[in-house]
Amino acid sequence: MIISAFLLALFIMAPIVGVDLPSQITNVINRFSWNAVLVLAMVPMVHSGCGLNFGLPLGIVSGLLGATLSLEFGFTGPLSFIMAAVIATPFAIVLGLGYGALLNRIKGGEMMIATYVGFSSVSFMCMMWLLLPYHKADMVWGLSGKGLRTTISLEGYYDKVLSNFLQINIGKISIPVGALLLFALLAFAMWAFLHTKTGTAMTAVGSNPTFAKAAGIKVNKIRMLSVVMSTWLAAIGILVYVQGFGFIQLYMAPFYMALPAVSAILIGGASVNKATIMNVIIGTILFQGIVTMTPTVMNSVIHTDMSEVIRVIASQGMILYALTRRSEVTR
Amino acid sequence: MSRKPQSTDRNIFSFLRNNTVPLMFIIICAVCIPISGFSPAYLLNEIVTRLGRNAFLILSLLIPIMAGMGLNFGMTLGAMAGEIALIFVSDWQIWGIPGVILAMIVSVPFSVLLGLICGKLLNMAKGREMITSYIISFFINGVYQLIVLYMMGSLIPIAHGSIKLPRGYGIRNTVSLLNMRQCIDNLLAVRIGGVKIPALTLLIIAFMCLVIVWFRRTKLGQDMRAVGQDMQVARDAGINVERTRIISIVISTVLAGFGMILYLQNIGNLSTYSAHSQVGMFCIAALLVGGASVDRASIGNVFLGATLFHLMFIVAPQAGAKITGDSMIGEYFRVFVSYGVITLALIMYEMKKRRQKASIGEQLALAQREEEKHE
Amino acid sequence: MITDEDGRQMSQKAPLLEMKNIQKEFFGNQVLTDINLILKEGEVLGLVGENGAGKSTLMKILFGMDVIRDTGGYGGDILLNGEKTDFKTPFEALAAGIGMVHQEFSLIPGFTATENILLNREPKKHSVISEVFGERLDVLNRKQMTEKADTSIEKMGVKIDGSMVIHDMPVGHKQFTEIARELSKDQLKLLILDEPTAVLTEKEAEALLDSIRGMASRGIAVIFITHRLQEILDVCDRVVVMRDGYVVQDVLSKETNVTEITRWMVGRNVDTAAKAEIRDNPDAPITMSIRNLWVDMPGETVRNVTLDVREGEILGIGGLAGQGKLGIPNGIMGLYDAGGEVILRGQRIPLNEPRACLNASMAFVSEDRRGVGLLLDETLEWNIAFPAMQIQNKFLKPYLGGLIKWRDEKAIHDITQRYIDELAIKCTSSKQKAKELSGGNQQKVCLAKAFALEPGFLFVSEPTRGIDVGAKALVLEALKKFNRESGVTIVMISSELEELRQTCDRIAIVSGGKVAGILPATESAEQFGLLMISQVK
Amino acid sequence: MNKKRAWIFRGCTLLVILIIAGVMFLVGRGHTVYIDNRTLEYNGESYDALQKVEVWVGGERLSKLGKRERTMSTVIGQSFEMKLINTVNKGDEPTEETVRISLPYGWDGIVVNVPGYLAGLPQEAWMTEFISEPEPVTEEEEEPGIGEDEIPMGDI
Repeated sequence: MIISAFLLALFIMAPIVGVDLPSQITNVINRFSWNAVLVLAMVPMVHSGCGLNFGLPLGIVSGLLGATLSLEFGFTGPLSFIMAAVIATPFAIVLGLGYGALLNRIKGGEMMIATYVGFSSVSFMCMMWLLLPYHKADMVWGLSGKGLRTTISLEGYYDKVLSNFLQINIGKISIPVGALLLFALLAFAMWAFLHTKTGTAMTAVGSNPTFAKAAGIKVNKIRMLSVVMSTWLAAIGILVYVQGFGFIQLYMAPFYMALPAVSAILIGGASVNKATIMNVIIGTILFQGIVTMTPTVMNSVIHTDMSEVIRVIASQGMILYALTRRSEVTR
Repeated sequence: MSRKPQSTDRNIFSFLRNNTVPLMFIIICAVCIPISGFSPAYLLNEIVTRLGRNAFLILSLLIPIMAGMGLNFGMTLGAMAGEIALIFVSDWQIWGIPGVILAMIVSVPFSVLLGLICGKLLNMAKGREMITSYIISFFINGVYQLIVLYMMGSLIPIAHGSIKLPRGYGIRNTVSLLNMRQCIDNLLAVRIGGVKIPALTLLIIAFMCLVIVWFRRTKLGQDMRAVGQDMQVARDAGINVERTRIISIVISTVLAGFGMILYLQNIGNLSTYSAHSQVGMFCIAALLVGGASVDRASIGNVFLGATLFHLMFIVAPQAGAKITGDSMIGEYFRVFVSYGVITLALIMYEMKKRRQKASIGEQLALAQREEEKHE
Repeated sequence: MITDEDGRQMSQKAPLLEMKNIQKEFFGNQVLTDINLILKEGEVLGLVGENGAGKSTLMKILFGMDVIRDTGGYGGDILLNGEKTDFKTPFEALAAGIGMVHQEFSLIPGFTATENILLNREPKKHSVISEVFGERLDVLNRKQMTEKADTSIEKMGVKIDGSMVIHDMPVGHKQFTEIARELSKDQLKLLILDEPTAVLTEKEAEALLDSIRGMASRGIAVIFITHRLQEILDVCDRVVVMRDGYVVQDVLSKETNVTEITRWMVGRNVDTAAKAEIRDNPDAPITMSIRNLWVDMPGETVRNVTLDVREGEILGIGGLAGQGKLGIPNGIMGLYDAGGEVILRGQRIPLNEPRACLNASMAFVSEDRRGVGLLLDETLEWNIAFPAMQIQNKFLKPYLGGLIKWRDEKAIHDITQRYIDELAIKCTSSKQKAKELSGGNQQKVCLAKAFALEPGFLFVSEPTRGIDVGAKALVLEALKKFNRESGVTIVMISSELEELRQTCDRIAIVSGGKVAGILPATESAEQFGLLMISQVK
Repeated sequence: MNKKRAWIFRGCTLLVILIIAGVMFLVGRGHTVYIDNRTLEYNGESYDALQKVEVWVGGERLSKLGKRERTMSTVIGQSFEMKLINTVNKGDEPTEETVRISLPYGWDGIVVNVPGYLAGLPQEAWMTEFISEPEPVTEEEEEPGIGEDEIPMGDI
């Protein structure tokens, strides 16, 4: 595929134009470890035929709730991360159920509505972040003493807990084994799930709902399940992201988070109704590779940074391509 | 499945259902206005200006809806075309109304080109026009950045430093349109009790409405309605469906371009990299607030929508601040509402589609019940 | 070149339409064999025949439908007013003055009758703008539109309100709107009506027949396709009976009667149909009893059906298309809205719940192979094993002490392989995607899927639809074998009477959504024919 | 409607539009005119600044220029008209005159030197282009917000 060739070219060019490759590779691996789970969250809904989950932000906000609450409750260190996950889970499940119920009532129009459900939820949470009674000094605005800050540092909490967890350093390249392990674990779980009876059913539902119905499967229940899974994964995904990133970003930050994830999985070779774990891994590497490599390389070649623009065009182009493929005519 | 339909409360119910959004908004506004404590005169003034500012843009959404292509999130494309035109014109130092007119003329080729692209892509994605046009707007936005931020001044000649980034190419975050600011609004503007009415602008809008009414009655308009309702039948009747759809998008894009120019001449400066992204979303929200749906929108919807939506827009922050003592709340609230409205409208549209299917089933089942009774 | 027989016709007046030894084959099987048809101006010709007799194919050819060319064109000549024609598209046919009213409406629901009648042929007011932007920007001339529409409605001789919007019209009026549209075309010489009365009430049908007579008197020739033979006799000058792609009769309608036509329609010289052994034991216990079943399946509505199925038999359900025979299995298996009562071996089967039916060891092979029957994008293995896995937890292997169960790929592969051999499914491997198989083999996969459930009761709907002769025999054989050897009760639905008579023990004929009667398969074809066309009140 | 005719019509429309555009270019061209009351040195001779000059544009008083003072006015179109009320020396009777200058298209900013003009010197003497020195780089010039990062918020 063009993208991978492009990336390869970047890697080759990197040393020539005097960018130090190891740090770049480290960078890519790191970003991969942050984002992979978010991309993985796409898989279940694609399988159950709900299309690409543009509603990812819904899961993300529930993740952020967990992230902030666990701080609020004064957990610290690795424990705070685990607690964050634990707290996030119920939110994710509840929201997921609601979201799933909604999607079941609007079969066919999922993607558009998902997008706007995501947006609404984010903008709704914007108000919540201000209104909810948070008190932790290092989270709320200094002067007013209430309302969460737009970015919250995770120093002393779970900043990089996973990344540093048995991190390996080969020369200049350092690998955040912990984060990768978690992803591997989740990915494997997903893969295993898709091999179970229910998982099989899910694929069938995605592939031909009427067939599934005729085979006595409760289509709506399966779809619901897939949505909940997706939402929960999104929640965990954002937690992994923030721990790697080191800061929690609130308010409008999660707004467009769905789009990179979507285009990542599509770049990985998935389509609107087929996606595999492999797509996730490849896609994330390629996407993050481009994101990290282009600016540096670009900068050193022509001394201007067009990377942002190129990224936008490339990623949106991918989504567009997937949406307009002849084969993808909606049932 | 086969409930007997209770016609009377059905009607009331359906009325409520079909007008949920406007009613909701009337309530919101009714609550917020007193709290916000704005003077009626002020509000009226604001509304009139904003109506003049946005109505044209919103009107540009009507035609694709007529052609059954849903809410044209691709109107952003038109907006971009308009902006590009304005950048050029302000670089050529063409001021005042001539500037506006020239900008409109210049914008057309861009709009048409973008419209064609958009239309073609949408024909490839029948049944999911909206999400596609939505992504298209992002994609083209990227291209727009590329052109405006990197090519203008380097490849495309831009003479005046005042609009260029100091690095020598690319356009600044904001381009001042001071020299054509409100030139149209102020011409023939009349003041009634402290309320300034931009007569000319309103006239233009009125004219636009007439054009749309006229368009509905043309062959093309008829074809579009046909295509919008049933592509297959239209095709069987020999209407060139693809072409018709593309045309509808092109028209919409061009109008959006004009709308954007009018909008910006009122604002008086162009925030190069964000103006369009906002416009698309807000216009669609406004239209929906007016009680339009994905498959049905009238000129009435446009004005009702613009009024209600902007009323909310003005009072929400104040009200929010008054209630919670935090001005941001209101800001976020109105954003939330805008998205909420679109979401709601989309949901109701999809559910309506499915309800129609169901109701067909109901009727049949009912008929059979009758049958069985007879035996 | 004019052959002498042409010459003879020249001597009179060249007939409006003449079709000379028309041939057509779909994927190797002959559906039309030298059809000859002559139609004069103002003549009404009734075209009758069972489903699949080739009526609609013939009309498609005449009307220049794309399907014909896509499937390799046709043989023979079509002459209009004596000169040879070959329409590339329906539009050419329309231009030449041939109009067709299809079974399914092609009307814009939100438009008024007038708008629909003149769709894309609206009279326009010319304006300057259109000079620039093309004619499409001419304003419609509403007044003239109404006039035109009204005249054509009046031509039809039936009163319908031109300003009425289609979707709040009674179905009959929609039908008339369609006809009015054809009539509004000034060049119209020949009008094809494909089962126009199927959806009409008695009164409406009467009105329609009148209007047909009206048209004829105006010199418009009409080809009238219907299953209601009485109508044919009432309105047509001539009747053409088709069967298996041949014209078997072409007589003046005044010289024949319903029973005769029926015999021509279904009647085969009995010895061709190789009679398989038929078991009819009336004392066998009732397995399934259906009471007052109604099913809301679009186009196949079932009304108040009551039916008993005996243990171990093969019950056939026949009837003409759209009469509701397909609705019965689909309704019982919960794929479409249904009401009534179904009792299997003494226990009541809840309707609208596919799972319940399957749990009660019923299985269903749908007529809609690609839509319902198969996972087109998945492997044969999946297709065959899936229901068994979901319903009966077969092909699952426990891991971690039964903590999680995974697909047992091996078992799945084995079972698939078994059926591939048994049913001689032609495929590259059991991993091949279902969509890549031919119709016949897909059908076999559907059967295998059902067999894999090892059901006690099997519905098979249109098992031979659209598959070639060889596969047909195989499929039917497999069914018979399955029934005779493992004693499974089978209900087989098919629109081909002959295959029912070969395979089944008893045959129920459905007409107008009701059971018109049940006869042993040994009964003569005429009897079934009569049931098929009987109007059950 | 035959194609040829249609194309002719379209051609005409296009032409008309282009013409309009052209006209707009002319009538819409904006200039900034700076009116100077400075002593002008022109090949050897010097023309002293006036005691006082009142500049009227479009019927309203723009400003009152003392020696070495400058005022500016923006104008749309190719000609600029102003009324000057001059007081050459202290105590003189103010003389009034209306000035009509056609402006060179290419120049954005145009400096008109009143003394020079009044002395009836050739145009190039009293009319010079005003080149605005590039104003210092302000700090707001970071890379503009891009693509996905700008969220539709705030007012319209």
